[in-house]
Amino acid sequence: MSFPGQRYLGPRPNTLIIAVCVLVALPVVLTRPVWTDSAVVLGVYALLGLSVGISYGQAGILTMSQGAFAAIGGYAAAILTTRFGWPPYADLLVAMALPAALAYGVARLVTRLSPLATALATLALGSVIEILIRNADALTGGYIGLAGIPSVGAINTPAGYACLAWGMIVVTVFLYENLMCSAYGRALNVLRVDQARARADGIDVPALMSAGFAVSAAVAGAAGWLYAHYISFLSPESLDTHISISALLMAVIGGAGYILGPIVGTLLFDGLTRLMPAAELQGFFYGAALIIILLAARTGILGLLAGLARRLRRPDATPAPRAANLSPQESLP
Amino acid sequence: MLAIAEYVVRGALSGAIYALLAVPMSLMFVTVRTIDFAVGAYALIAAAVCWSVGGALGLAAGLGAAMACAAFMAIIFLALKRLGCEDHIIYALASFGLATALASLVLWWWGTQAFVRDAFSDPWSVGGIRLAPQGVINFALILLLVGALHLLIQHTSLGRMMRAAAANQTGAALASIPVQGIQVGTYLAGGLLGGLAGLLVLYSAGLDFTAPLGLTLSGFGAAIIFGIGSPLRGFFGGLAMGIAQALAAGYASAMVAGMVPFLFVLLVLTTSRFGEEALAGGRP
Amino acid sequence: MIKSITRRVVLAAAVAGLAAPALAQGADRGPVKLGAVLSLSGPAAVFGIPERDAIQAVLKQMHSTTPDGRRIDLVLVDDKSNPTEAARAVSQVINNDQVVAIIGPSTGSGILAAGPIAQRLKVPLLGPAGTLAITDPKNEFYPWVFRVAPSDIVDIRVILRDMAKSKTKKVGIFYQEDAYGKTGVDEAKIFGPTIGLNVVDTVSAPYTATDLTAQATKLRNAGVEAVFLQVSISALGSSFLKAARQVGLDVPIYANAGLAQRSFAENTGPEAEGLRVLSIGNIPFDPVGGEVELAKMLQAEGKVPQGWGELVGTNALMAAVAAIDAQKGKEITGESMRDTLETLCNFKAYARGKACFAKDKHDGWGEDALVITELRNKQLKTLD
Amino acid sequence: MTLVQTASAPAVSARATGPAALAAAGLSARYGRIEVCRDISFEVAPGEFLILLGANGAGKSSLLGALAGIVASAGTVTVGGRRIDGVSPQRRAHAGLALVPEGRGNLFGPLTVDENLDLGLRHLRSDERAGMRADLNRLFPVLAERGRQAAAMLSGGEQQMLALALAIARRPTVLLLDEPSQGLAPVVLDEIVAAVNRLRTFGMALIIAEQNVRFAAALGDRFIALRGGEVVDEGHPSELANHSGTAARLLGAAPH
Repeated sequence: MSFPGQRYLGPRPNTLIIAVCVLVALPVVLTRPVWTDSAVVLGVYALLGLSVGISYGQAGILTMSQGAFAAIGGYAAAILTTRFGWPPYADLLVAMALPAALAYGVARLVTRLSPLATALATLALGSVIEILIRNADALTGGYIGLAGIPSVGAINTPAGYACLAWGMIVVTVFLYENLMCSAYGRALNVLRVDQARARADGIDVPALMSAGFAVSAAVAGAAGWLYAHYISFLSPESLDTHISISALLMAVIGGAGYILGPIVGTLLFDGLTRLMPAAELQGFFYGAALIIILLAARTGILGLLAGLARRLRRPDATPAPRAANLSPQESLP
Repeated sequence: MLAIAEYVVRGALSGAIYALLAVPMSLMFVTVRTIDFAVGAYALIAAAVCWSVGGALGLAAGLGAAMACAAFMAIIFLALKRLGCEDHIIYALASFGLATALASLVLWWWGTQAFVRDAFSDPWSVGGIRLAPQGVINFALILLLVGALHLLIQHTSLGRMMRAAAANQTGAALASIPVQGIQVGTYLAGGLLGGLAGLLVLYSAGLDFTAPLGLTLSGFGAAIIFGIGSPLRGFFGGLAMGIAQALAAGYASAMVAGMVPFLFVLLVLTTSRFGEEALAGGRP
Repeated sequence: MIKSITRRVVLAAAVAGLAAPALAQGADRGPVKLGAVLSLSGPAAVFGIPERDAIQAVLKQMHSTTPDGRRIDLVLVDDKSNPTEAARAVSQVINNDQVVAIIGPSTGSGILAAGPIAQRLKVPLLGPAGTLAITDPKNEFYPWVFRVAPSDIVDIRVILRDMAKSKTKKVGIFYQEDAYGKTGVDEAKIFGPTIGLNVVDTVSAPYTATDLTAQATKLRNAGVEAVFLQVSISALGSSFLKAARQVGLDVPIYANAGLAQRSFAENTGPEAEGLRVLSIGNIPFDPVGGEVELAKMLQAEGKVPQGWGELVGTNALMAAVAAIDAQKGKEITGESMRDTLETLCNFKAYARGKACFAKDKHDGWGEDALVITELRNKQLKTLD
Repeated sequence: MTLVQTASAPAVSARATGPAALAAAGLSARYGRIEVCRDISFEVAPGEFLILLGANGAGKSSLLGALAGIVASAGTVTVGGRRIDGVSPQRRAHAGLALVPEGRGNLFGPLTVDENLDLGLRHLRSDERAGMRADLNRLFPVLAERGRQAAAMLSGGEQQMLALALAIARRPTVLLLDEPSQGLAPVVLDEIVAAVNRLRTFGMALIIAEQNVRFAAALGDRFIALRGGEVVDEGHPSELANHSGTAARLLGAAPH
């Protein structure tokens, strides 16, 4: 959808790319235990990034509550399996449905807001959810959290989780890409570029945006489900506002409008901050890297690459303005 | 009854700090249509520098440091603009990066300690309520500042240009109003007011390296309660938030007290017409 | 300038840790690798940074060699006060660096998140946190977690008993909104009544609160005879003390060990005079025995002792050192470390009190590690 | 197509001697990578009223935006002989260009009429301001009555008057008017025509983008017609009034 070589890669280029990358990279990753562990955690972050991509990149809702949605998914999984003995995988449905329902309801209230206002509304929502989780001691274990969350059925090694995580990502990308090729996805594109025109075309704008947000929350819930089963411990700090903000940053850095942008952003930025000297100055390097990347690639790393590719093909072409960059689909021949 | 009155007074005094943080937020929102996440970090930097230097010189050094950080943010903003970035989200994210970096620098240089200083020791008693003189001074100072700012914006040529630039950026450019200059000025004002808030917190409750994001969000919450259009509304928004928090702390559970600012934000955003202009636009 | 030297030392240590080849452990007496997963940024850095400083100072003093002559390599990683990062860091130091024991993570939730990994990879954690749940025998990973500080329950009991001595009946509690604050208040509500202390009201605040006068007013209106602070963010502590003075809450105030920090004592005003603070030892102001020794080592490194973070950090280190030397001549693995730790008793550490671990006792330190101090003239003075 | 193609050469030379009030050569305008005007060249003499005629989407607004510097463009633009292409809208305004965008986009809605005018007048020397204000009050008497009202509260016609007043307050040499007839009732249009024609006393050149042919014919000295971002015709407005077929062809849509 967003790659220059799209025509040669068939109708689902992003799915193909991610599937090939995962198939090539996983066997290598699985040779080193520490890479395997990182692959699972990064998989969770990448899923959260993808959920931001769907919400912000496609539905136009700048979200800062993905961590909270993931927490809801994670707690749903934890509570259902530890307290009620649900079988593995059955809790995944609840972990996705619960945040999706909440997101749909909230979105109906916030879709008419400007992106910044939406960001603040979702930030406030995330904080309220966090406070509720902390105070529902009987259900969530309060501030201490829940330990001893069982693993997902047969999958109980890091390698198994790494395969599961990246398998989930490939499936998510596939569904995401199909969604964007559907009538629904085209309507989303129209809406993001020009809301007035979308309404003139008879698109129910709030319903469409809310549905997009609900899908994004479901993906975040799945990420939380994976997190809870893998780490086996969940506390209010596990999937908090910081995670929401990082997920947003990763998506923007990679290119929120590009299907694979959030994944690229997650891998690159996490790798970058891991290479830097840590401790007290960690935040300094993190902030500096963020500012530099925003300066260098305002439209995300994939946006930068797509711009370079365009310029290589058409040397006279000037870079497109931001509005067009957020909708890369539009610029394809 | 006296008990309620006491909570209200205390809430209003503490809300004045939110009010002070709300002012740069609403200025920023109307002139640049973005959020400067680093306002809380300017407060921290000002408090830390002032704490280290001490005395009257410390106050000046603190404000200067905060302004310098804000100037850095303004440079980032200009660089982004120069590179053709018109996306206000990117400005906000860049300011978030700056806020993270500044808090980290403070942790590195000063460690985890709290910054707190005392100017007065004996509380005043007003109508049976014991109040810290610093709180009363903060309130008076902030009231004075917000009043002056209100006059500046409503009744001077500069204020007229600011309002014009906020209302219609294209029109302002056509009328050769220095829109970019005003925007840079707004970033600097954010440093000044944020820094001042930091100094006032330093001399009242105190703060540490974890404070910035919370301060920024409180300020923003205060800024939007009564509409983001003017500093005067931000002032009353800050008071309302302080009072609501104090009453919640006094009469409700910790859970409710903690949620008050966020519920305020949610309530205002979902019920008012805030930000609706986003729907009107869209076409270039 | 001191800071920049610190940085370089840390960096050098980290680089050395990463660069050193992963030598086979065992009878060839190559270096033993220890991990340290500590909160060097985020809210828990208040304790994580002193923990790190003390561990490095002691290692330097020992020339990174145990009394028995075994070389120790330390691998230091920041857990950012975040449980996910803690779990990742623990996995990293075990898998990448083949450490045989880990000091940390610094926070209770970090240890709970990392516990299953420690269990799976068979490397023990030496947790410097008071959180009760980390050594709950019901945890599947119970065998792999050892606590190197007195638990929150022990802390609460000691400070409340001191409060009870003053014939106080009605207690109000102010706590910070996190796991430390909440578990403390819950425990106090259970234990208080057994010694005649009734918790009549509790108030709380998040880390970012800028004004606590409303909270102080509520406790004053409830007519409490004493106030107990379950707080580790020193800004909240000093802010509450100011608020209490301001609203006329003139009752004795007691604080749990969270506030036993040098910067808190030195930075609060006269309102803090007479505050009773529980502490693990008292290196910053009244060091005794091993604490004097540790304080000297820290000073030699240009560090100023901050509180008890140094003590619990070195408790973990010394437990690991003792376990290594107890396995003289044997191959040292995570499992052998765990088994040996369970047999350790009365080994050398800098904190006061007698430390013992056993199969069913993973809390090494008890009440005798604690002291009650009083804040006088910006110093915490140990009370007898 | 029988009309003369005048795509690349200057359309009409200035009638007066000396530098043109405004001259554009090889001007193109783009939104992102979409080019909306191509290679447009024309001149306007001091005091001349030029009509830019074209249907919706013909590129009129983009052309005016390109002249004023609020739409990205290539090509040269001079005002009174001085190059202004490539500089900011503010600098172009200083050079003597004033634009009243579509929908009175130069107004500041929340500000009062007086405040709007003060912003327009602030570039004059202080001793000139009172005189200019008096002139404006004479030209647009209604503005004097509504001084303390917010601009957004005025009627459409009144807003158009204010937009004009705001644009001419600083004595520009060239005034660019984008569809002044848009959304206004016929009765009000007559008032606007009268007001615009009174502007001749100021001696400024005027470029009006319009699709209302009758309205245009009542204002201009000359017209050029745009279609698909290119100049397709030029002439005198009387041709439009006399041959409604010409107008229909030019606009490619229902004529007025």
